[in-house]
Amino acid sequence: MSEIRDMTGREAMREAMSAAMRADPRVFLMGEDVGEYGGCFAVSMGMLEEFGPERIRDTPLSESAFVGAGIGAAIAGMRPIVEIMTVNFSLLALDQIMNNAATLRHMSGGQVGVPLVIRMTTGGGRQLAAQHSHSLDGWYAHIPGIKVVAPGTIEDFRWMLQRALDDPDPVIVFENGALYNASGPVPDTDPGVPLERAVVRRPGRDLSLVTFGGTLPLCLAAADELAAEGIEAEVVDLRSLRPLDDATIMASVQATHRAVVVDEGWRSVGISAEVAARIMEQAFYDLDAPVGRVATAEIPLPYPDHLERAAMPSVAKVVAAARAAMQGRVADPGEVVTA
Amino acid sequence: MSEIRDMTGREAMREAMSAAMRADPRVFLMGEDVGEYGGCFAVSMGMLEEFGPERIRDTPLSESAFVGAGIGAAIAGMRPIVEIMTVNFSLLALDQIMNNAATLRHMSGGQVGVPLVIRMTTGGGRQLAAQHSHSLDGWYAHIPGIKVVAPGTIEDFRWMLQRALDDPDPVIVFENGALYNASGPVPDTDPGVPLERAVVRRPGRDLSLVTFGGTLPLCLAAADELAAEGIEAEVVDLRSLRPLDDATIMASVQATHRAVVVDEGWRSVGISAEVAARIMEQAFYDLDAPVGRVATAEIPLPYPDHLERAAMPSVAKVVAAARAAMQGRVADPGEVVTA
Amino acid sequence: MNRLDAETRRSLLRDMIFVRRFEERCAQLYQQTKIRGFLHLYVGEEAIACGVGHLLSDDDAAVGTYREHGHALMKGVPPGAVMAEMFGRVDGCSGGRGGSMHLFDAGRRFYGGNAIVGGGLPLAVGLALGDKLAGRERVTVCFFGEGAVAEGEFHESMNLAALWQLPVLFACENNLYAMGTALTRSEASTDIALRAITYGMPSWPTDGMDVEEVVAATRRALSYVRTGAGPAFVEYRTYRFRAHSMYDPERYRDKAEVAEWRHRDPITILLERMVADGEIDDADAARAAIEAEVDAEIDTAVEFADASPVEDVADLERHLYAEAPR
Amino acid sequence: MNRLDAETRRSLLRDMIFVRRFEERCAQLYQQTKIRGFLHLYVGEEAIACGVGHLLSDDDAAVGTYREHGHALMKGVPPGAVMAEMFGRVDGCSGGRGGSMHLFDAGRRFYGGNAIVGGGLPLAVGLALGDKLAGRERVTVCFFGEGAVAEGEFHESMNLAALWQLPVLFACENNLYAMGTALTRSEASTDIALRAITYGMPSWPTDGMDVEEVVAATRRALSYVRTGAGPAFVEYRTYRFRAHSMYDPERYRDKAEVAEWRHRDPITILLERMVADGEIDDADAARAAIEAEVDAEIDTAVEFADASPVEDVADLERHLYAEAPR
Ligand SMILES: Cc1ncc(C[n+]2csc(CCOP(=O)(O)OP(=O)(O)O)c2C)c(N)n1
Ligand SMILES: Cc1ncc(C[n+]2csc(CCOP(=O)(O)OP(=O)(O)O)c2C)c(N)n1
Ligand SMILES: [Mg+2]
Ligand SMILES: [Mg+2]
Repeated sequence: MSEIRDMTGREAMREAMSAAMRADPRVFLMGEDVGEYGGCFAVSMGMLEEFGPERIRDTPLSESAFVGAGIGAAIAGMRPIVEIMTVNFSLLALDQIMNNAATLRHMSGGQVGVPLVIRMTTGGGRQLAAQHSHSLDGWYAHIPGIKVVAPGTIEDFRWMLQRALDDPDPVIVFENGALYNASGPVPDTDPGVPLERAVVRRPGRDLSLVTFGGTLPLCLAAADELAAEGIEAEVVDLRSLRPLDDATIMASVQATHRAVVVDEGWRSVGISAEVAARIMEQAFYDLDAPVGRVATAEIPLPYPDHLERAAMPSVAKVVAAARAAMQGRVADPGEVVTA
Repeated sequence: MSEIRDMTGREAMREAMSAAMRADPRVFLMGEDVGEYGGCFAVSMGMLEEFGPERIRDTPLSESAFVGAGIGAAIAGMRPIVEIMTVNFSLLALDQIMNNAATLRHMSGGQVGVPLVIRMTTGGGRQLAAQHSHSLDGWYAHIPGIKVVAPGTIEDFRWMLQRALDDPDPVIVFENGALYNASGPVPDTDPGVPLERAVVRRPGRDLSLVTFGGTLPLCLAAADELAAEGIEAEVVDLRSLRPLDDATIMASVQATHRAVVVDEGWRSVGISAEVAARIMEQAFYDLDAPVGRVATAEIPLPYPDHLERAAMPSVAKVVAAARAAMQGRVADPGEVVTA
Repeated sequence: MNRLDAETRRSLLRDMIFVRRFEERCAQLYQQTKIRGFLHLYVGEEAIACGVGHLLSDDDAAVGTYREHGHALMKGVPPGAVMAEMFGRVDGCSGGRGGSMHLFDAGRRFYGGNAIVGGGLPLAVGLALGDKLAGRERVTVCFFGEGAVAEGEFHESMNLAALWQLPVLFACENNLYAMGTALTRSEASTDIALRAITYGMPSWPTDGMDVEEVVAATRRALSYVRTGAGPAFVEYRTYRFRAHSMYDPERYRDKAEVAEWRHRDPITILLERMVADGEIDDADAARAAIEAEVDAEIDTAVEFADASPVEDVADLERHLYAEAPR
Repeated sequence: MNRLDAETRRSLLRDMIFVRRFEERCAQLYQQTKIRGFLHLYVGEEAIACGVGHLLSDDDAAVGTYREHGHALMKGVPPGAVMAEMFGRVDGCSGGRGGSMHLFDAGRRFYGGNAIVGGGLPLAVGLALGDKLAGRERVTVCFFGEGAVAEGEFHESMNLAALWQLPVLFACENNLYAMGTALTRSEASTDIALRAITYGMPSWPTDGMDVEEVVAATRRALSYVRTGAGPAFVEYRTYRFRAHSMYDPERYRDKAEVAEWRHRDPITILLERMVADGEIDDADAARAAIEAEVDAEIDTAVEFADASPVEDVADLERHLYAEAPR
């Protein structure tokens, strides 16, 4: 039987990386300040000491070149984990991600695979303002040829990485910064959930809250609050944003007939739109209400705490959106902004 | 009374730029090969001769720096038109677009506006393969702080640019390459359609085809075919992808009760998802069918003509999707791939 | 020897002490959770902002980094507005929206406050291009750390400015570390001033701990830029005495190294030189007097910030696009 | 004088004529609409691919540009597979999915075919990093045009390779133009070989029209790289005789300039030297004989391409992700 330990997201990811590196000499970690500094968010603290500077490889501030170098090294047979300190800086590497990592297999007719894992910290909520608070997880899911995953539980922080490393194609792992300090139970042995599978984290009959990553804890809290009002929300953790696990989403919606999608990214042309569109396409006649969306206000995130909180998804906003769904409507902006 | 002349998209855009430069000394054009070469797609041919190398400014291959330079020059009081040769290369400039152009006004508390126009050629269909055929128009619409427009008629090629230049905020203009050689009627005087307004290009009572840019001609052709079957499709040209003109979209859908969104971009997390999600949010109870989507297959575009055509939206696919909508369902992938 | 007159020295000394005390107050206020988010202090590097700022006119523009309190103050942004910004209040120089990393003052031509390493460089090139096209004789100073030199945007911006002969002063604050990454571990070739020359612009390495050297090198560079011949580059060799940000455990450098650099404190260096030259009698007393004076000003700034209201949540979506005047 | 023996010369001569005739056939086939999309010809620059290719072993890797037919052929990709690729057929070296700009042959370690200017550079750095980490002694050659030097990715890649002492040969094909932009209008400082030195790697400017010079400089550079000391840089000074692509009206350069460079045709230069050295009696006859030989091979390649089927539309979504072997 697998033992269960409590640990933080930070510890879980560190354990995942360390275990992978011990098991496979092809795996190495590369990124800004992953070594001497111990990782910007202390995730790789101590790994330099165990694995040395060749495998815990500090890079200069050259996002495009070191992501491209990860692609090349993957092609050459390694299994690189490239850390982009935060998603905000990944825009500098987007050419390499979209034009090389995502396309090489296709345009070479299947010859050149890129078994690369890119990890990025994502999310807001720490008063880091407009250039340091992006949540582009779902936006990246637009790009065919890569896979995009986002752990929302500490168990997934511990066990998803190995699935990503086992994948023959590029996988981007979005780690919500708020979860590094969160803690949760982690089984000692791999629970073996496939990379691309969504998981129902809480069953419920009245409506489906579909979410992932940093907003999963918030949806679970909202479900508790709703339960107190007699509304039983089912919480679906997407885990994988590309591909999306349509089957799990639709099974939930077909049972509950109502859904609210919760995402920390900006609303328009984000993952919440895609989930909503798919529910309409695949479960239209099952719906008793339009699919609601709770996302971040469409502004660069402001610095002051009260404004940042007002801009981001919250338990109150999810509850308001869920109540509206129970009434067969979507919450209007007023309801969710002031919620 | 305004006279009407026929011209190509290329000529229309050249006239638009030239007229703006004659009228306002602050306007200048900058980009790769806009001058001596005459423009990669011959759009700016002859402009160097009229305006000289200071105002028709060839740049080195430095997408990030010259887009950033456009941002700076706009702040310093100029009205730059920056041309990124094609959207495929714009990924190299995305940091400047998202982290500077789109955020400066907000993070400076309203002080620093960026009256910049960025033009990019977009779209596939010319066998240019995986790295030269992106259609990211709708994906860019995710970014708050910029505006995104995409002319679909020659009239808009001629008259939209001035609206963009008049705007105090950054506007990205996506020009579908297929429209440079297309021709159409253009009035001699500004028709004065607001930048952010969608326009019904063909009225119809049975269903709404919502589209923009390169797929507008294709939807109009599909509407003709559908009319022959007795299905009257209304064609809504979005024109602006950020902001979206919800009022015009909803007015159409509330009248027709059915909609298909047609977009040359990849389907997942694209503009077609957003339009579908908004229709659900704002017109759910008016719908007699789920909103359908016709988009490009989710692969980097392949080189061979027959595969590229199979991957992209076509009249036949739009017709198939429209027929399905009339039957209260969405077309299944088989129907639209082989269509 | 690049010696300045007594009056100028006194003014630079005061400026440096002002920035130092302001930063130390920021650190305290961070502990008190009055300031939040990322806070990057400039302690040890004051000679650069003060020396460069001394030579800029109101018309000149400056672009800073996320370690830009000194840049902003020396460009004339009022201390109260800077402090209120870090408090996230409406009277902040960015209306409270930006915080420590995004100080702006368009009227004083201070254009950020940029938290993307290297992200300010293309912007500075553009500001200078705008000036050149409009026929205005102004200079744009762009501050950046030596860490930014590895970024592609650095390279593109250097080339563009040189190619187009734009009036930019590239001011590289080489404090030897980019977070925890020593320059020797990020650059194949660590002589930054030398490398700048290959873009065809004049370039000077300078002792960034000696404000008189800073002024001399900057004056030379600015006078070149003001001729319209093109950009210039100055590498200011400096050191940050404190951690990278408030979260940094500083595992990557020796305490001994820090201590050694602290002996080269730019304030002490100038103060001691003024004593040696008979311009000041008692260094401690002089310093204490200036500190008392600037502390009072800083108190006023803190009070101003504290009294400023927070923005109404109803205004959340403001400043995304231009609005009609209200 | 960097003279090669008669046998090597003969082989290089044949290679260059092969590439030349192959390209000229491509132009014809483009007119016949057998080849579509963008087609960039290498005519005039053959000495580079042939000279470099001559020195590479099967284990070495190469990364090309969108003007890469010569690179691919010299890395050993079969002409029939290259031609079939441009025809968009299943027997193409990329299964028909890539076309002219995306030739691949993983077995022969030819990694594209990259249509983003500068986009292949980080990839090459990574291939070399992979080799180094795995303890394999191989070299990666990265070809790119002088236009790529302005891109940030160039700068980042040069620094990374030098900093980490990776076995990369940076092969810059300086043909003086990037589409219509002359080097003098894109670089503040046009001595590219000199600039490469500032990344701390050895660098040689070379006459790219003289295949013997190409071999000599490349040999020197490769032997340095093979010591494990780090990357090296060679700037091959060359010229493209034809338009940038099939769409280019060539308004940006003088016919006289083109004509002048055509006098320095790498094939003629070698041929004349072989006559002078008594290795060939009659230049025209020798050339005609080789051309006849290679034309026959090219005919076979075209026939092979023409006979190859197109891919089934039902397979449209293949090759997006790895698939189980079928
Ligand atoms: C593009 C980008 N990558 C990474 C970061 C995270 N980061 C913030 S400051 C910093 C170090 C920068 O060092 P340097 O340029 O030398 O300036 P200093 O902090 O020493 O003043 C890093 C890596 C960032 N802000 N932007
Ligand atoms: C990032 C990027 N920007 C622009 C282009 C369009 N483009 C294709 S080739 C080319 C010129 C490149 O010149 P150079 O690197 O000198 O190579 P050459 O064509 O001369 O061999 C340009 C601008 C591109 N493919 N990629
Ligand atoms: Mg530094
Ligand atoms: Mg060239």
